[in-house]
Amino acid sequence: MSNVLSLTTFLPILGVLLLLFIPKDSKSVLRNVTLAVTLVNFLVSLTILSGFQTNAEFQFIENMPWIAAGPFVMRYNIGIDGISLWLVILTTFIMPIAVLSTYTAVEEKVKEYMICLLMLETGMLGAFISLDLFLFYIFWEVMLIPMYFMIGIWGGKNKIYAAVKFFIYTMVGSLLMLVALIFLYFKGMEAGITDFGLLQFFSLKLDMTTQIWLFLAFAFAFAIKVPMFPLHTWLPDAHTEAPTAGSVILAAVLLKMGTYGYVRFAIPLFPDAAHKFAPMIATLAVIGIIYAALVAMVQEDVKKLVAYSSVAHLGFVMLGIFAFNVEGISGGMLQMLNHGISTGALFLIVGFIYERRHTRLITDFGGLSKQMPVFATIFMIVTLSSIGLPGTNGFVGEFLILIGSFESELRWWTVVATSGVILSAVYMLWVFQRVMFGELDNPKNQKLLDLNARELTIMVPLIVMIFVMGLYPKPFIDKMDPAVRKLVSQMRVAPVNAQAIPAGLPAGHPAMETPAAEPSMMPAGHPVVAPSSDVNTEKVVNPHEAK
Amino acid sequence: METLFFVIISLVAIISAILVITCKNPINSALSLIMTFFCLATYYVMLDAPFMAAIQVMVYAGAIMVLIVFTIMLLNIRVNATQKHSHKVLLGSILGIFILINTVVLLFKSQVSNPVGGLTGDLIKNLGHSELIGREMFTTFLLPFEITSILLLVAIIGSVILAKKKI
Amino acid sequence: MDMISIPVVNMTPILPEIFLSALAMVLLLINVFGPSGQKSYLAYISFFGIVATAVLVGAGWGGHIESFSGSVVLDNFATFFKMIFLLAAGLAVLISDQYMEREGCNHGELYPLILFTVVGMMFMASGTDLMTIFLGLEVMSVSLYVLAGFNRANKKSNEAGLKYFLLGAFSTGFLLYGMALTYGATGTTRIYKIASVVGQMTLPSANIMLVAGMLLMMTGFLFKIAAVPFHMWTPDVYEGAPTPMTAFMSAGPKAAGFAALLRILLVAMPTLQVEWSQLLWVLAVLTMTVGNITALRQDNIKRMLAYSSIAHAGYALVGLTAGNGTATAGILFYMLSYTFMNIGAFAVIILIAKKGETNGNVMDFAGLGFKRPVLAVAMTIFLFSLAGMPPTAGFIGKFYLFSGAVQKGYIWLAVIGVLNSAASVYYYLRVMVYMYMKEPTEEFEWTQVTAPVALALIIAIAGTMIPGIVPSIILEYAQEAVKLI
Amino acid sequence: MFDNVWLIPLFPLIGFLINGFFGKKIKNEAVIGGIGTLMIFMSFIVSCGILMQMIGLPPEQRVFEKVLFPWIHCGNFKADMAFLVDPLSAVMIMVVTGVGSLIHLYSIGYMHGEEGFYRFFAYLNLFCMAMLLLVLGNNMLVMFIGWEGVGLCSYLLIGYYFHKKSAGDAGKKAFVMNRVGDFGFLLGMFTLYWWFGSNHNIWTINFTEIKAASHLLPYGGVVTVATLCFFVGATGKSAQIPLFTWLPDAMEGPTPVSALIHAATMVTAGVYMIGRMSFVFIKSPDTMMVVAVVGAATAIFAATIGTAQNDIKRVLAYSTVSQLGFMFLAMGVGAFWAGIFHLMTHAFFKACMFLGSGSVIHSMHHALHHGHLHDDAQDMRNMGGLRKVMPITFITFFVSTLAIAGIFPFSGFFSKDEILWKAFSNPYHGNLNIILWGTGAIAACFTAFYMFRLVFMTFFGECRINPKVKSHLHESPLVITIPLMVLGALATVGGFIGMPKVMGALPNYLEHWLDPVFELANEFGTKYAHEGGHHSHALEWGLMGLSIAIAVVGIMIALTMYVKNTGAPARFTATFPALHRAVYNKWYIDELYDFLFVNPCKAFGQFLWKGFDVVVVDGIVNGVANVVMGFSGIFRYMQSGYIYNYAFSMVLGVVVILGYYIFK
Amino acid sequence: MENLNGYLIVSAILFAIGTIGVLTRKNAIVIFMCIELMLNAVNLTFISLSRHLGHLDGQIFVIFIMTVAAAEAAVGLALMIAFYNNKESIDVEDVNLMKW
Repeated sequence: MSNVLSLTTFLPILGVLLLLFIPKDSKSVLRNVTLAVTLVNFLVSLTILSGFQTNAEFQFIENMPWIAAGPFVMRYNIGIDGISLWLVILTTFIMPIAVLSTYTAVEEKVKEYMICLLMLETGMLGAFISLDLFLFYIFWEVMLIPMYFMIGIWGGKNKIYAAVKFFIYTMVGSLLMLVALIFLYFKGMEAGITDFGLLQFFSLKLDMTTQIWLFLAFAFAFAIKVPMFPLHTWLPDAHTEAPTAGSVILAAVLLKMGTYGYVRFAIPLFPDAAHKFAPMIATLAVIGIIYAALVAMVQEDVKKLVAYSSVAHLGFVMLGIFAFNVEGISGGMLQMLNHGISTGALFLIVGFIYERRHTRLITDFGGLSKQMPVFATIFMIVTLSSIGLPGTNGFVGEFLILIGSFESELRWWTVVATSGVILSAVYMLWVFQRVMFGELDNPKNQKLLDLNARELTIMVPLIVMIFVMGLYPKPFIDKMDPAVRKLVSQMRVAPVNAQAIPAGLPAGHPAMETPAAEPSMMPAGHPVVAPSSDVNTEKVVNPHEAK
Repeated sequence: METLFFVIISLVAIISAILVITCKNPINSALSLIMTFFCLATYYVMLDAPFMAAIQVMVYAGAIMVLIVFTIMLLNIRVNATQKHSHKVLLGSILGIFILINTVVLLFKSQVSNPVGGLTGDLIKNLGHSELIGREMFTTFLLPFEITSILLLVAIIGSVILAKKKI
Repeated sequence: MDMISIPVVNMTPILPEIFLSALAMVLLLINVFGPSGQKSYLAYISFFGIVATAVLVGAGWGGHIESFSGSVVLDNFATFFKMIFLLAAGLAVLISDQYMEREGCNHGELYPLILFTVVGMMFMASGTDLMTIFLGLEVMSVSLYVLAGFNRANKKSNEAGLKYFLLGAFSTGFLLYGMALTYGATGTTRIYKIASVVGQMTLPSANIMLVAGMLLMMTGFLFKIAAVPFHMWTPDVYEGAPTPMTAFMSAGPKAAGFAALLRILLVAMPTLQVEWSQLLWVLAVLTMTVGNITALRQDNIKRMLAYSSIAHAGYALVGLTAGNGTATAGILFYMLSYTFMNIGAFAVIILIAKKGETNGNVMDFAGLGFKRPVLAVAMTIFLFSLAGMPPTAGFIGKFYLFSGAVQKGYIWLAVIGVLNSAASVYYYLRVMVYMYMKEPTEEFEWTQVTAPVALALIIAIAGTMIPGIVPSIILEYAQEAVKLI
Repeated sequence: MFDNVWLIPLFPLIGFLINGFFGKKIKNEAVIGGIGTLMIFMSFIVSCGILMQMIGLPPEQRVFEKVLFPWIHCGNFKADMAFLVDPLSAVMIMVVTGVGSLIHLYSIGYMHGEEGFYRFFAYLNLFCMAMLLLVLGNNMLVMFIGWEGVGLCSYLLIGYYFHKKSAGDAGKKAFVMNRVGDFGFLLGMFTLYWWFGSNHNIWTINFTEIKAASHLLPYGGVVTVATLCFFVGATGKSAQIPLFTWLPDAMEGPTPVSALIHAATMVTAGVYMIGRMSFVFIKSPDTMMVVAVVGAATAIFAATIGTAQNDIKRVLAYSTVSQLGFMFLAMGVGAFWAGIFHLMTHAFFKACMFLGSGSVIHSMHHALHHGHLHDDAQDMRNMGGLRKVMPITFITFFVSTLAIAGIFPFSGFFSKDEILWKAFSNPYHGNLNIILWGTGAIAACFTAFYMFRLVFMTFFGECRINPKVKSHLHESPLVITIPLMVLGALATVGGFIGMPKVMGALPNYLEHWLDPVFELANEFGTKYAHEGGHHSHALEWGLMGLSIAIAVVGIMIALTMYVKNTGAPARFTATFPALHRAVYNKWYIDELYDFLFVNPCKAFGQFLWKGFDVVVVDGIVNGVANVVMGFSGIFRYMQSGYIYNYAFSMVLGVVVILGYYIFK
Repeated sequence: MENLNGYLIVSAILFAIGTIGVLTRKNAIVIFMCIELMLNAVNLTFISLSRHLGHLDGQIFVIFIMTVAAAEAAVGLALMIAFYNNKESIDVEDVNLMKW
């Protein structure tokens, strides 16, 4: 089982090969096979979970030579730690649900759709497990393709605009990241780094200017993906146009790429710059929270509303991450999972009513509770999870984020962000009220059927997870804790800038206990610690240009 | 004496070159061009390259220009009406003058390499220009020479393909 | 008066050229004396001839032989490029037959001309004398003029040939003037000698004659690779020329131009890098930007790919600007992968187009994705590769090109490059939008895919995907090839 | 018994699960209602057991913590799912489960035949569970689960008649306003947590741990910030100024809900929370003052509105707001135990009144329904003279009214009087005391007035209901009246456990009982207490008498206006039309909020979406694309197709390049 | 050879005139003649340089240039004839099917 990670990642591709041999017209076979593949994949990923040792090290490492040409050495270097573990599980968990949701939603071009879904899964998993920067980049980009097709082919009215916008928006960011990646590699090479392995770069000391530029490039790419205000406008379009399964995956997993990117790459690689920009990013995150909430409040399309709520939620995640402490980051990580579950569920819910009524305008609904009590209950629970009611998963993450960021220098940001709690209640409950409550006066709504068995099957795991993670988040936190602690220690390289003591608080007592300032400005090209021993270097490349 | 001769030839060459681009009738242009070629042949003689002068006359004035004139006749092209695009002429001329300025300034600024070969006027007179050329061509420059054969073959095939009435 | 004794020369370096020329001549004869009518067999013969030549070329890998008193050299660099030319020619031959048959101009002379073009390009890549390079260039150009205008009955083809010819000849004038100046400044036309002369100059950039010569020579080659502002012919000629020839032209001569440029700039004038990299920096930016931006609004897909080809020249120029090992290997790799993906894309276009070069608009691809999924997937792969998406060869190529620039410190150049690349995605996506996201406008006409085209497509897909996933197999050779420069 | 404390919230949870999942299948109302009631009653029994055990222990051993399972452990932060049993929570669980059981029982009758009967009981059980979590939580976070949980249940129950738009709106309003409070609660929690953690490395939100470390807290400063935040939380939950407007709207819910949630339990959570953290609040004199002032202001403000309402439940709602104001006043003047005392007595009499009004409404509704009339069953103008047809309801209601009016010896007298006395005599607020007391006293007067107005309009005088259906009015069934009777009894005698010392008839059980909880607060309080606090017994007696007199005055006015001289209200209205309109329209507070917050938010949201998102952000994005496309057009037309133009471009290139190198 | 510059300048002038001709004339054949003029200018440069350097390579180059010119003339004129057959014109303004 040493290569179970590879197996998880590439099993969907095998599924694609399988699908190729199934005739186009046997739709149910196609669907069932895809479901089976994703389910099997989920089971396989559970073996990862069970085999995962709770420590800060990367596990299930596979490290093989891949490309070695010119100054570059790229390796097939994968592994997971507590941070990526849950995202991998989230991905494999969401996929069967997404597949199941397409059974009646997608009637045309089923085969192609399923192929897209499976390819997407590989792309996402690959990005989460890559420990090689180059490999990560490849998966990061590859993900775009199936998503693009999903939005563009099976999307709504304005699908092409949305698909192209999604693709190019993301592409612009990631290409700048590519340049930064290359630059980083050469910087690393000067310091004796031998390949694109992420772990080596963690010990690389860069001077401030370099860090700032590189951080900006990485942060930009990830910010687009997150998406952070003001780079978020692709998201509502993409979500509104995408088919349900697409929206679910986009919200549940794809957006996590951005935040994961910060946690895994942008911050630990450039801790000083991250610290420097923390107030700025936190500001954007907070603006995003409030802004998206306000905009969501006045939406007329349910799906767009949920899309904007995603922006707000991910604002919380970003705030937590940039708190740079265990609580904030754990909260951010949990919130990623929570958002995956609850927003995924919200999109499924929107999908259910869309399938029934072929409209998503809030004004077309009203009083559905009467006709669809089960649906109403589920919608309610998911809504509550989304607004972070204690006892549901949404709360744990949000709370940890807030408390974490309150502990850090981002105190005033937290105060503003906390008010997002109010706004989220406003827009979510308002939409719930307008859709589910009131008179059932639209004759078209009076014949709606409640959820069927398949739809229930889709929702039950999500509902269960909402409560499990809300009431007993310990296993989730425990598994990621060592990795988060390690991350925090990586960030602590820089002196904490303790300027943001709220003026309203007494100045008499010592404010934040700032860790002893370490010299952050290392001289350029400062030699780096030798590459860690777990990376077996097969080919030592002369760091200097062979010319 | 020689300088004067050079100046006269230059004037003729330049004037006829200007005529090439100003004559309305292509035939006249062609004839002016032949005139320029002759002037160039004269230069070659002055530059101790009689063989080059000979093939200049034979190949250029003789073969290529005959071909061109023949084509002009064959196509029986009407004399152009007035040039419609005067701005085109103006811009083109300005640009050409810029080219000229560039090149002249360039030439005045440039350092030509010192003589590298032992070729002198005397040597040429003694051995004969053709022989020297031939010797070089068939030893050092054997490969380019061979390539020209392919080039000519291609040209033949090409013109056949393109211009033959029925293939 | 003693006899001229023709020296004993080592023929090894030019064996492939000899073989190809001979093959071409044999084909000419067969064409005349062989069975008339169906000419497909000529395509097969030339394809196998090309394969055989490729074997011959491949056998020369690793050697370094100068011959013909320094006119030509056999080195890995030349070998690599020769492979690219052969590949381009091979694919072009494979996709020609069906097209030419449809357009009614399947003249037997086509194949010899393609082969002669390859011979010319080979001399450009292996020549170490300005004369050899120049003559190689001319053999290539003259053949291409003919090939561009090959479809005589078609007005567009005609115009393309004429345009290409007039502008090509015009650019030759500048090229030659540059060579003349270089000759004047260094006293020789031999690349290696130029290198040593230039190397001995204390301040080569002060000699404006040398610099101007270099610049004018570059002008000539930049014309061939379609760099701004010498690119204007490209869209028109690409649009007008018979599609297989467009495919060939976009890959082969571009690579040949880069081969010559690399050889001249990096071998003969490395000490002038300060000068030429400045120019190339600007030109690379212009080329990428103009190419990409203009392509955004093209409806004719051949024309669009022509602008895209300009943009790609720009990317390669980024690598040339950097001029270091990484970037030059990147250029080699990129040229190879560009050959695969671009000819592949043109192959699909051939299959979609109808007689008389109609049905060549982006809109005509509507609904292709589900009517002809295999073709559409192939096209998708090529387009993504052109757009530089992983895991295709196009991505790896760009990665190395931009890496070279970054390594050399041209970070902004790389940034502009990637932004361009992002913009380019739009028009590649546009094709895919039509293929997958729009319904066909009219009844779809099924074109049979003949065996050679299918083979070409398979080769192209393999050549696009495999180096994208395991690029080392090509990159190692590219790396070797540029070491000897 | 302490160890089984977890059973208390568990039973209602079980009830919720059973009714929630299977209620629809069970269908039998008796079973559903029985399960619901039984479950909360079981909790009541367990609570009684705990109380008994606690009574048997010496005061210093009356604190017990039960950790169920670790909940959120992350970094420094630790929060367990754990319960705290101490005298305060013991009182609260008794109130919650006791009153809760009665109201459940009542609901079986009241909700008879309603669609979604099972849903109602499920929600009610869920509410009880949440409320019990709130009072039992040993740390702020468990309390916060309950805190939000009760808010949720309140939302669900207010919106029970979801087909009515007003119900949905009211539910949402309640939830959102509660959330505003939660915002404060969270910030308060963060501030305390952060301050302890960063200054003393005590990372905790556990009440007992904070209590143990509370001597480290400074006076004022950060404590003021934290406590003010907490107080914002309390105002949201307990409907104080400025967040009180949701409570009257919340009357959209079924009446038992109003009784349980919006009178007896949930709305008192804010008071409880301040009581729970008295040792923190007392350290900030400023906060204490704010609490007292807000409490007093709310008391009188809501009372004024209560005088002009015609909806029977709305009157009660404003009365609740007003009474909650009294409780906060008590908290604010440091009379924590008195606040809790009033909380308890209020739970009895207000629940009784709500249930009584429910009984009336039930009867009215029944009658109106019978006659197919669409008159408002809750409008007092349709009632009158009901004492004859509904004697039990009338008696219990009247008793409770006497209690709320503060007539000796009913329970409200003791608690209210204690509060007013403390407001007058507390050592904290100096000269403000007299104002606080005066406000409270006037509010008490208003209370007596509008409550008796209610009683008179409902139960006395002529019956104003449509005569057609008059005969259909009748007393409610036993299942409804039994809870009324129990609560009425409690409202009558409940005050004796907190008899003031000066009366001396009984020891002040409640104060002693709560002493261990508030001891520390009182200890801290002395640190900044002003001179004073030594008031003579005579003064106390005098004030006591005065307050009764005030209540009597209020009753008399009501009697005059609504029984004796029924034209008086109309004349009054005619004399002061503006005043009446303002009071009748609740001082236009809702409109003010709409104007200040709701509409600007929506407008701003619209602007951000249509103006900023679409125009600016997307405008920039698409603008870049358009500019590029524009260039594309330009570049495209440069490609003219003419050879000489192409040649021109080449030559131009050459000229520029050469020129640059030559002339540079 | 002291007169080298004279030759070079004459050839530069001829080159420029050729360029102007290409840019200004419309008749394809005339344009081609102008190109020939440019090539000849280059030839003059080569030969004068070759004389100056005392080195025959330049002259050899000129021979090849002449060959190329001949080959180009053949192909170019053939193209023009083909074009003429289609369009009855060799005016470059009529070469306008493809643009933008």
